[in-house]
Amino acid sequence: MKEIFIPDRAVIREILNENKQIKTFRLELLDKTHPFSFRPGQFLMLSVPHCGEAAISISSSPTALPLIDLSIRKAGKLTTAVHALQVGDEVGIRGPFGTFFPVANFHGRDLLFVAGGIGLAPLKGVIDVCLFQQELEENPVQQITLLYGSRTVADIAFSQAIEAWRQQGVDCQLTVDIDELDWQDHVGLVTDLLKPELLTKDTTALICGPPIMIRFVIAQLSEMGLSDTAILTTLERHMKCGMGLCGHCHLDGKLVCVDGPVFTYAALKNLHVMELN
Amino acid sequence: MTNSIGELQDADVFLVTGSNTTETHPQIARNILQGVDQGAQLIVIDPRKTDLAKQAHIHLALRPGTDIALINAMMRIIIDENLADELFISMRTENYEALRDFLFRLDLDEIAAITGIELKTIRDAACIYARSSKSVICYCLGVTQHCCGTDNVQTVANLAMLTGNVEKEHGGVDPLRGQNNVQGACDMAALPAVLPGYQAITNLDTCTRFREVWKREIPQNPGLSLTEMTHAGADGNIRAMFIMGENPVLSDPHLKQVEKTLTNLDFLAVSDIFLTETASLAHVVFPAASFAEKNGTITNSERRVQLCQQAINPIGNCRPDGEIIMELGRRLGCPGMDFQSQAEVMEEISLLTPIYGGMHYDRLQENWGLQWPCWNRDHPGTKFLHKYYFSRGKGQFTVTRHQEPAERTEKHYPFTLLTGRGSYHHYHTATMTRNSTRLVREYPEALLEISKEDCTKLHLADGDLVELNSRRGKVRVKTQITDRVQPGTVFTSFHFWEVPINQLTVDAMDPRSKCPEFKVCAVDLKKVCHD
Amino acid sequence: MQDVMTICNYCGCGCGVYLRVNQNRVVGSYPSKNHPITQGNLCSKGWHLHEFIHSHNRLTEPLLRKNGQLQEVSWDEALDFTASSLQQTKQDHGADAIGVLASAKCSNEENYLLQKLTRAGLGTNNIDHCARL
Amino acid sequence: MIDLRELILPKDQLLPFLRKLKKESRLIAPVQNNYGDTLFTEIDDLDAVKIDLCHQPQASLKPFLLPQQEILASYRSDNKGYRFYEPEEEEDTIYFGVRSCDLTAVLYTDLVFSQPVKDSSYYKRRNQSTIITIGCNQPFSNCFCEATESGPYLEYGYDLQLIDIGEAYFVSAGRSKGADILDKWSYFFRSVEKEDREKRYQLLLEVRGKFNKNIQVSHACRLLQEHEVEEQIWQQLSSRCYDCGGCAYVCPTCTCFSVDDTPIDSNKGLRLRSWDACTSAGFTRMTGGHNPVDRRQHALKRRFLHKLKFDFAEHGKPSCTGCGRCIDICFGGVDITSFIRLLVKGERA
Repeated sequence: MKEIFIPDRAVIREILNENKQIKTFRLELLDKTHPFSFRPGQFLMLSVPHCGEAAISISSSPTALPLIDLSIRKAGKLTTAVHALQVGDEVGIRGPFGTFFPVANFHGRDLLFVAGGIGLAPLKGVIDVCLFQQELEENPVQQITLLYGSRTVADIAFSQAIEAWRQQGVDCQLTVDIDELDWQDHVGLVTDLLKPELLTKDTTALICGPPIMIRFVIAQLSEMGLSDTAILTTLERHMKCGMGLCGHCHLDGKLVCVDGPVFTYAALKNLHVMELN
Repeated sequence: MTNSIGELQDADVFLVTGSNTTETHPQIARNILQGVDQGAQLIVIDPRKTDLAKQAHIHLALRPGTDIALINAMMRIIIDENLADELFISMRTENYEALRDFLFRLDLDEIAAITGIELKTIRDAACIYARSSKSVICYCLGVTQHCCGTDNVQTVANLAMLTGNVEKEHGGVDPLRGQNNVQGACDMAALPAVLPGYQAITNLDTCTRFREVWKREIPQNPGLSLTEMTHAGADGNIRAMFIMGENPVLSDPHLKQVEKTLTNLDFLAVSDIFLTETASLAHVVFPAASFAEKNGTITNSERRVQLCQQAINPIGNCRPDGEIIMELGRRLGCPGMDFQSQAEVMEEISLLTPIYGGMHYDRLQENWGLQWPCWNRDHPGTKFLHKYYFSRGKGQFTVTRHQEPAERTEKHYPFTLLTGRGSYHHYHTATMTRNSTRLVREYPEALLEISKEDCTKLHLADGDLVELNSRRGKVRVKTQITDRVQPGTVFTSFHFWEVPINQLTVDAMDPRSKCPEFKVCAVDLKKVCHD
Repeated sequence: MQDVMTICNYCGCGCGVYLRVNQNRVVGSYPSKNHPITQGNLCSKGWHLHEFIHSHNRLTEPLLRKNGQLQEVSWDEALDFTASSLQQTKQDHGADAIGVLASAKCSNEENYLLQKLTRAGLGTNNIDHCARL
Repeated sequence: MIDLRELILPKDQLLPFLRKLKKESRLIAPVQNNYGDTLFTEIDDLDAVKIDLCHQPQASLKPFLLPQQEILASYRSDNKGYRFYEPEEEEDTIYFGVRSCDLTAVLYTDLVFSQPVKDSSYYKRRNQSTIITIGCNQPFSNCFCEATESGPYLEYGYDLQLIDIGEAYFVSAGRSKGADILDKWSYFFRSVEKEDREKRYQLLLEVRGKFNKNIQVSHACRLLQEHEVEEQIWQQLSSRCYDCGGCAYVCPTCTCFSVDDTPIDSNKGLRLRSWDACTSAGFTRMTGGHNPVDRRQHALKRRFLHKLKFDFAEHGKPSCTGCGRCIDICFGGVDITSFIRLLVKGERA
């Protein structure tokens, strides 16, 4: 029996500076003998020498394989150590783990992405894969809208990706909490951008950000008439295994690492969830 | 302690003062809480609403540094209510009249104002304590770490003697010792003024006995206390130091002075298990074996001498402190530094230390150690102290008067800073606990406890970084809004080197015990704006 | 796996703790039920007593300051240097120019030996520990 | 189909029988040490120790099957990269004198660690273990296994079960491993007579009347399926939780763990798994400080609900096995039985 806590070796191929605190690490697995696949919304357990492991969402699309992006904000000991790594350095990865955004169900629907800060990372892969499919499939995703909030102008991450999406017809609306001189766009909370006209009868909303943002966005969407099953969000919890064993992410009888991290509002509604209360 | 820990749960009244018992002495707190569950009354005297205070029947949240005034008032009330134990006082104590005359002159309303506690609450507490014949007082460093620490202790003793709550099971005065072997270090005379077993260095017979065994003269010059050694600064008389397993750079008051003293020494040697802040200033650092890597005895708060057994070989090239000392002793030509085992050292200790007279390794292995005094091989040890006689004969009442802390709040320093151990998960300067993965996870950084009212006034949020200033220094620390502290007071621990809070504390000390006034100093605080 | 009875190294309660030893590594702490104080309970610190023992931050070699830096040396070098430095201080400034701090974390035997060394070997009463801190 | 067998082991044959077993694998049994404490101990010399079947072992089998701290892997990180290495192999081990509650806990742990993935290091040890239980004829002071349906005798799950019927042990094999042992050492045993069976039944009836504690576990489980617990109960309990984690550590069915890497030096280290307690704040606190659980209010909520509500909903049985170990060790007196009492009292009020 192979030890399940031993990660696979991966090497950093590229590092993108998304903002002062967020870097995207483009990884490639060294051992190609067994195939690796994942779906957008899933996460990996990332091992960093001497720091242990942390759960990190995959921020790229499966279409970019064999490269895998992890966008990481510098916050604690492990993430600080990751930020000090260079191209060519090795890390360990286990996974992918958890539920994913059901891209196959999005055919013919309008997608409304609402993200705050690093919360765009798990949604990024969904946007990419939808855009990729738009070119290939008969009944692709219709309108894609992104509402993205940051604290300050300097905090805006993934600008490169946002620019590329705009080129491909995604309606990207940005907002910052704190006004600055050269900022031409919207100032205020991301909920301010949530206008009823954004919603159609075929809208699915995908939300990720700080708990308080998730709470207000869901409340507003619900009020605007979006059904509970058409609201999807992804939760962040302290995790040690990613495989439903360690118990840390237990949530009212569910495990975020196995039953989540992607949940419909319908599934979360009756649980005691920090993000909703 | 005059009682045993196991006796505690059968007491009827607990008076806990200056002790955050649930966090610092969990087993004692467990016994107290079990007693409370069985119907005992719990009175807690503490400026903070500690977890134990939350369980108390009466919480006397006094203004910091007003313990003497409070307890004097309690005694006055006890006398007024005819609850004093006259028989005990006449049989076992001296100088009661002086105390009584002094107490009669007290103005109770004034004391209520000084302590900030309603007179009725003080009265209730006094009556509850005095009406029971099984009342126990537990006190800790909240009582002793004041300029008037000795007086505080005396006042507590007065209260116990006044009601006859001493010299029996389930009744007594129990100082809770902080570290695992504080009691033993004192017993073994790691103190400047006594020989092992608290024998006076000035006693000729004692010195003759020690000289006979040690083959050396016993120096008669009075020694310096820790604070006198470490606070002398650059012009102190101390030129060289050897420090074993202590971290005064972080634990002592007015840290800058300590660091200055130590860096100015001609020579500093430190023996420790980690490269502590103190060790990193040393000329020589010895890697010591941890408790798991050696044998030896330690003495707990209830005077119980217990064996620690070696579990593993020393890590790396570490050696037990005892071996390091003997190696040094041999090199310094000190005789009697060739013990083959810890048991052999204990044989010499029991020979020279009457209260340890019956402590032998073969006996300690049975019955979970022995409690001193244990005079000889046949003596069973002593469960509670002061039975039939106090160590000095009759118990002495001494009049103590309220005195304000060395430093009072004023316009520029409007907050009172309290310090202490701050969590279930850390310990002293945290050299051990911060090397424990789980304990670090549970309490990763220093926090400044502050009331909601003060936060509102200062526009602070939970977790904001603030700069704390006193006349001596400043530190930065994150806030934690809590109902544990009263408005006007803030609290933080001294566990974290990143927040060397003792740079702020005063180095005023009790003139008799030399215990520094850690508990109270005046500070100001302001929010640190992020760049 | 082996259980070794010892006394907790933290507070003054003095709990009886079994250290669980596996191949010269302490892998656990477990309370004793019969110990008169412990009675089967441990606090958070007691339950994690084993964790710091094998910390990679432990000192494992004697260190001596050379050119301002602490460097690894042999035991003999560290001990010889310490003994001669203390001797020198005593010669130049008298025994009372030496101060010794013992430890409330060390054993009775070690505290006894250290105060004996201080008094009989160095010839001073300048010894104390952190009882009041 | 497992060949279920029942035999009688005369008491004076127990030691010779164990001696044979010990020759073939590691033997772990409850041993009373010099301090009077009874702990499961690895036995080197059967004649030098006192196997104690009269006291409840202070720890369950958890410290062996899911150790307080175990090495999951070692790693190196140097100029050749970042590589992990498998830990050492485990030995065959026989656990003797295991109580019904503790075996029930092992069966629960088997389940938890088999899905959604199989926990490799747990199963490595588990697959090499043989468990011989002893039914309880005299409950210990804090026991309530009857209320949790995990004792005093067991119907299944053990490799061998011994019931003390006076002069001899009534031995049943519950799994093929146990049956194989009986086959191999059949000469120590005699066959079961009708009186033996009657005696066993009589003893079971008697022990059921001997329980000290009447804890309404299944009633509490059902209440929890139907009702939310009043906030005030959680707060009352949490205000007396002093954050020691002891309840989770002594609990045979608390399987929550942490995984941490610890360096040995600058280019190598160990990946360690250690016991964790959901009652502590750091269990759920995320990097950056957000904590989905407020410890001051809900320190004990997760633990109690997991055992009595969620596991009952999933398995039809609570994951408390009534061993009673958490009762005496709680500093604040807020163990699972005090929760059940509060809950049941609240319903009546």
